[in-house]
Amino acid sequence: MKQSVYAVAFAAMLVSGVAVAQQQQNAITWGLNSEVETLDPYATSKRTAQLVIRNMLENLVVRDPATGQAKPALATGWRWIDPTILHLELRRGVTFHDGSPFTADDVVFTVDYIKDTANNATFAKADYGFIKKAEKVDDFTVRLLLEQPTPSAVDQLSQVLFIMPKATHQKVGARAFGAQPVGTGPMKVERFEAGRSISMVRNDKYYTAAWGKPRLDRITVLSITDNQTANAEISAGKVDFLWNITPDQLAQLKQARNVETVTGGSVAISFLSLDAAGRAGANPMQDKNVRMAIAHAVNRQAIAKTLRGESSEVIHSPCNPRQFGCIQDVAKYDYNVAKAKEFMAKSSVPRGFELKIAAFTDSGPVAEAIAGDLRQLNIDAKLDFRETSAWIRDLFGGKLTSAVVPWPSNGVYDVVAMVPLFFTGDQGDYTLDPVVMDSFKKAATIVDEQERLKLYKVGFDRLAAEAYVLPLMSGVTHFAYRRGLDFVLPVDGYPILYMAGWK
Amino acid sequence: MTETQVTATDSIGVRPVGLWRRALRHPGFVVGGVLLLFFVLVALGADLLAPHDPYAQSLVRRLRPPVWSANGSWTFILGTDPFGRDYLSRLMHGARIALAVAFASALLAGAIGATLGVLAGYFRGRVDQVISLLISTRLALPALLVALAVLQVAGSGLWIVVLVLGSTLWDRFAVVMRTAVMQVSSLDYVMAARAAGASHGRIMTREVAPNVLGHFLVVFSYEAGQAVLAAAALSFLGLGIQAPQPSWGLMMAEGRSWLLVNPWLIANAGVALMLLVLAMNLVGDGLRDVLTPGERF
Amino acid sequence: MPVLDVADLRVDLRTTAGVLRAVRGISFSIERGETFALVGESGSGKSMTALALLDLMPRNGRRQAERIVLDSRDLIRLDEDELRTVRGGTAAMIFQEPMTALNPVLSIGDQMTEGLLEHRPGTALGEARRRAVDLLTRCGVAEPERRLPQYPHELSGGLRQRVMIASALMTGPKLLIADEPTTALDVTVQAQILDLLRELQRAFDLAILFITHDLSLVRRFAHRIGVMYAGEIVESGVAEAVITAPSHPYTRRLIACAPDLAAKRGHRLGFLTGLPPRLLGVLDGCQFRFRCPVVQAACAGAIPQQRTATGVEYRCVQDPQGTAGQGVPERAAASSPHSVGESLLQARDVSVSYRLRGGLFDRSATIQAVRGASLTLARGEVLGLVGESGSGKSTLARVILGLEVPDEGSVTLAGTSMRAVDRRARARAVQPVFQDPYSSLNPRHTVGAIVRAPLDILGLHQPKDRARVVEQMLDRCGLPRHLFASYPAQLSGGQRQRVAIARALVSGPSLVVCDEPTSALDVSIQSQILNLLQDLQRDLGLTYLFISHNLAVVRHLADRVAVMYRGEIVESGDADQVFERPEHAYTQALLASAGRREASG
Amino acid sequence: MLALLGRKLVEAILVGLIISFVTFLLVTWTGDLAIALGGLGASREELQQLRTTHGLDRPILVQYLDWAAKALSGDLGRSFFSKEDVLPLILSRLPVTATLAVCSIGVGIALALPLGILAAIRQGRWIDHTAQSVAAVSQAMPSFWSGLLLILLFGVNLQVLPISGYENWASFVMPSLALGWFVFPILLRLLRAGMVETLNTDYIRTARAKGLSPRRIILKHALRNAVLPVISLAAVQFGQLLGGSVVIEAVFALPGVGQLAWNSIQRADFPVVQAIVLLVAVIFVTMNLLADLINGALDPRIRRA
Repeated sequence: MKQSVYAVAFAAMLVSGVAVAQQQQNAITWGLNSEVETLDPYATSKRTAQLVIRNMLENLVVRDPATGQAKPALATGWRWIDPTILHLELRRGVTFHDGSPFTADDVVFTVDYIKDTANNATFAKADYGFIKKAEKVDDFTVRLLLEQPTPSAVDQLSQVLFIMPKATHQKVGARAFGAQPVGTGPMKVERFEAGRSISMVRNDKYYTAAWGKPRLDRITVLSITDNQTANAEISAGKVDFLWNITPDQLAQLKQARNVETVTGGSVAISFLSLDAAGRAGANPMQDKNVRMAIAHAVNRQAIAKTLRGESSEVIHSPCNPRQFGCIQDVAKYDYNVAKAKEFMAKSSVPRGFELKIAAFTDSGPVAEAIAGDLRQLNIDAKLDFRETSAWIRDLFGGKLTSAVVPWPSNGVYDVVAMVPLFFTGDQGDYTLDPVVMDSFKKAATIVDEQERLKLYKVGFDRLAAEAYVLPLMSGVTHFAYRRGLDFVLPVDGYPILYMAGWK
Repeated sequence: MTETQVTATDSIGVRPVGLWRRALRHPGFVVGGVLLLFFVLVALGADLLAPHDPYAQSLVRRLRPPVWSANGSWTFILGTDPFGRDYLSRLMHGARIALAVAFASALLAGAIGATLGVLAGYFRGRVDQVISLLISTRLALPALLVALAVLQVAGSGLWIVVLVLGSTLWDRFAVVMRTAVMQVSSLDYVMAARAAGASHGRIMTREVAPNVLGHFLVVFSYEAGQAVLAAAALSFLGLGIQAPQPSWGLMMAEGRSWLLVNPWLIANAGVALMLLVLAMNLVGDGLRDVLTPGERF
Repeated sequence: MPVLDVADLRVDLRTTAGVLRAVRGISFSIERGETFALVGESGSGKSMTALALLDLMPRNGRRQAERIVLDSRDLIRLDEDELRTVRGGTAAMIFQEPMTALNPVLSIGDQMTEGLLEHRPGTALGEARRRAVDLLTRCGVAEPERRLPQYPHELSGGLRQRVMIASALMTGPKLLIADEPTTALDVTVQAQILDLLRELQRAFDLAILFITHDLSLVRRFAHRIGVMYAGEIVESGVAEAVITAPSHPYTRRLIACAPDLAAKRGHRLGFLTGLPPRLLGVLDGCQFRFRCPVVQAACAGAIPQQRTATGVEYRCVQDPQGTAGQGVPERAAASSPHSVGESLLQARDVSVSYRLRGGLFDRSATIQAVRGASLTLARGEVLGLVGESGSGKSTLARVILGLEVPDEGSVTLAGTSMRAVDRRARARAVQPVFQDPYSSLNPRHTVGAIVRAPLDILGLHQPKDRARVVEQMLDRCGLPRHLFASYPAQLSGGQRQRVAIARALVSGPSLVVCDEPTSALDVSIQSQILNLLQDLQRDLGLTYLFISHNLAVVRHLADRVAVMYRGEIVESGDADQVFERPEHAYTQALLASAGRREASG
Repeated sequence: MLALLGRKLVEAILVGLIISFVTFLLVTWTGDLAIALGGLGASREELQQLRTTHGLDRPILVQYLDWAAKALSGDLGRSFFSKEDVLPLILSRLPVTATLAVCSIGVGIALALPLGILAAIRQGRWIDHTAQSVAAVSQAMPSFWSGLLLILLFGVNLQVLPISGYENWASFVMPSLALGWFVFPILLRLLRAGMVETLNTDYIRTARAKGLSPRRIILKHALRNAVLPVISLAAVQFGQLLGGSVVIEAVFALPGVGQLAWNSIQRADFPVVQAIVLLVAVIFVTMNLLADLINGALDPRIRRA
């Protein structure tokens, strides 16, 4: 392609003058494809914002990016007292950025804050539903009382529960905290411009963690929501790091000198949610034949490879094969338009209908491709592209007849991180099938792995047999960064920038 | 009016050269008219003329370059888009959407604006004050923002776009019609009709309306162009007409991710859009010069 | 040696329809201290001549001449830069519209001095301003120093024309070209401006080229007159001679057409048939032959020859002896006196006020257009309502037409109050004829439809008969039948006014309100319309409320006269009595001005 | 002048009131504020409680008056999203958009003024035709498209200007060109028409008859008059650009009011949208008033009226 020459030349010509400067200053700039409006982890509805906040506010445990194992962070040790009580030993001698000491009170305060509905903590249910309350045992020991046995609890604690300083938070209030958060993390906020940039400097008082000490003096996060701009900026050396880029961006950046691209795993998946329960009003999705037809009509292989990346695989159950409990050995629907048309002919709407497929950010093209495929069935499918928060609101508000749902499971290696949200009668459940609900609900309360697997099999089999949703493909995370950055590719796809440094 | 005008010549009223003949002598009008006719024909005949189904997608043949490019082929004259759909066919079907939005929005806006303008210009006084306030309010409202907000809430779709654009683009109709009607209704023939006992309805329809029709047509052609631009801007931002419908604004939005490597994705839809709006503006200019000489719009 | 000597001046205008020969080879000269007036109807080429002298024609105009010698420089041979030293230097110009001829955003002082500063670079600003003050004083402007920083909109029309004249004299020109300088002004102001011009001419020994359409005006003001028709000077000579003993058939007719302030009512005006020719392409023969009462076959082929009679020169194909007598205007046919009947309309203490620039909240600014005006009209009479612009006469007319509701007072029509009459009944009783023939007819309807509309609205006659009624009325108003299906744009001003009259009369009203019906028309057309109105009144037994600023026209037509001044009717009574023995001071001033304007010598 | 200004002021206040009420209604009707406040996890009881605490169950007029009273004291509410006070949030973005608007108008005037004058004095000649054709074409180009073309040219091919974001003056070059390019034909048409009209007036003929030089006639006599409506239009355009820069700000990732508005619209953050609409309207009305003032200062007919 002639035009691509420009891109290469463009990238090549801008020698990394800026980058050299960055390396000398021991700083990196992250071109974030999202806008961070607040640094309060309990006010933002964006996972990406939490990825940034993670540099300043710590969780109790940290997931080793290379192995995916939970490692000590603010908690140095933990044990199960019974399946619903987690006992945690806290690190001593840690101080918050403002100098106040970290104790068990801060953990209890944080949990209480989340649990107090007056505070409207985001993800209160999704992320913290499993926690009932926190109890202080002594200054450096706490117990988390859970609602029900939750085997994945420790893993989840590496992704959620950002500890806030009780005294400071109570003094300044949530809003001021969101603008100038005070945590124990390896970086502290220096300057925050909502929606535009966050600049963080090293917390020199940071303890020596299991992975070592932070190497970078400074991390800057710039919001660059436009893919092309992001590509241009990293090629020009103004930005050092891009996360979660699209396969198309990846293809373009592969030709750029001084930029390294890697593709990492992810426990994310995408599935096409269909309103089989009729929550958004009576609709053709309630007809099993229509769902079968759709399942056969979508060329998932092509979509996965083209729009997600070569390493993305088609899935048959709405879960990531890496997650515990993810049963992929279920009824499979091949791409077969003829068969799809047969189902369509048998359905209540043989002549087709109108359908809006809701999607946000990079799921947009997926939804558009699905819409394109569905037109073969005379379904007048249209992409209903929305802003992230709006999409989330409506998906969980039961308003979407059909939506492409990309679910990251918050990086948790257990189907429990997603199944309860979508298939146990909760806000995200458009299936409302008693068989599915019962088996998944039960599985979440059992500790025995074999028992759980059996129950999950029942549930996923039922999901597949009824074609309640159309599982699409596993997620892939593409990264691009300036050559010379020492960065550990995370198995879960979530970058931990404070661990990086320049070679 | 001065009582002592001596400007009126009493030479034989020269029969004005027919409007059509004057229009056809107006180069802008002719160029614009031919272009517009071309787009209308393409839009009407898109089903027959388009080489492919504009929705037929194939991810394997995505992003084929146009024919003039090194790897181009005559199968896909303007190449294919990121979903492997034929660009030319989408462009042609897109003309249909653009024209539908343009005409329907301008018609709705015209109905609202002309009604308000005629009422204000004819009745004056209180009616005029209230309507003028309404116009000022409308002008002060950032139309695009309001349109975006309404679309965000009301959802997507061609007719919603028409509704939103129609109810935001009426101001120029109202302003122009108000002034025109004020001018016309202060003329002696309106006075004569009143003196002859004609009702307001008869005066407005028989005496005033035929004389401000030209103004309406001129504004209509400008606002149709504005509607195309506004709809494209909405589509570009992802609101209004939704993929995979071949709206030009959407095509440009989609092409934006390929600006560096496939600039033609944006360029071609943009050129089509520009030509259509240009055609409408030229026709507007022509109509202005022919129907309402001496007026500024 | 004359100040200005023009020989064979021609002006062509390129139009979409072809080349328009606006001025076709005219020659004249003006001596120091002399006023030469170019008189003609619209389109005769008189204004174009004025503009052509200094090469100020519109973009599409081209001039040609054997010579235009001004103060011994031949302007035809000067380039643009040299011409600029003449414009506003040796020759100055003033125009018709004092309201628009001054730049609204520049101060009077600035506009007066800039010409002098441009022509005499080195002139100190103070000196220029002193000269401006001096000239303003001479032009009769009170408090001249106070005027300099003022802007045009702060001055009245008469004052602006004085400023224009003073401004023109700043550089001490030898020739003043005055293009209809008094036409836009009220009668009283007109007389003052003419006096001023004459005074200045004497003081500065100016040569004045005076352009006008008004024959009566030049009789006293000009030394010599050139009468223009179709781009030519058809007759010229000493003013008195041309007016009293015209030789060219056109001049004779023209003079007969003009109503005379001194003459009593009742006589018929002379008239000219037809319309002026379009001067497109190649023209041959005498261009007046289409309207000439003494036309002969030879007129089509031959070029009119220069002929001399007592005190005048004129151009005609025929021998003067042959045409003598035939051009004599028919002043004779006096109409029989009207039978004046019972009272038809009574307006009592009518007051109307307007709100200026009304917003939602301020309604303070009001102007009182009519204050307590009363008048009565008897069936079958013609009441002339005279007054200057802004006197409220048109507002009063609208009240009488029922188009405006008075704030106070009442209008009674044939015994019933106007308020109680519904709009149809009112329409059957009163109808208007307006001034502007161009805005009084809807351009989108045909003549037939326009005249028929009142019948449809009022439901008069059987629908199938209406077309016939319309035709009869149009015939009666003298509109050629082939124009019945035409649109107003295809009609001349006079024809349009005929249509407007037909529309007013088709529903058979008893009262017709004529609001300046002939003010926008040329004299030759005005006489046609006035004669038509007179005939119709007599034949149909109509009552007219005839509104005009033109005293001579009112004098010609009215039985009784009412004089309006600043919203009030200051005097009314029998026409002869008011005109001959005015009682109110304003009426006296008005008549004096008009008389002074026209009085001979 | 004072009366005129007073009337305009009254009109401006009325317009502000109407718009504030309309936007208030829009926000109230377009979404359940309680859900927006309560977030995803809120139960019915919680929502009811939120309604009571936020006064959302009171009559609409009471709510409006309450809101208006706060708005007048500068409290335009809080963002649903970032929980920040709306007014400082918007004001922090305003300089970017205002700079963009000023630069765009500047570009528009710089193009329109010489071309408009030339086109008018050479009416019907090639320069006139060229100017009008260029204007017609530029008016037909959507600003975001010209923005993208500029990016292709200056950002990608020539690499002389930053593609996006907001760092220094260079960041404003391309957006201002794109918007100015769109504004210029409107100004050009008005200026040309005004010049043509003015050049045909009696007072220009008077000036010519005075023997003034063409330069003086055009610059002193004609332009002074023809430029008056252009000033009003430029002010109106400035007001409209504040609300119309959404797309360009999106294209160039300029963190201005437009981008804030667009993001807020997308995430149904209505207090922010409402405040922006209101603010833009107020600025628009103010700019109109300002234009009237300037016109009043330049036009003696208004000044002394």
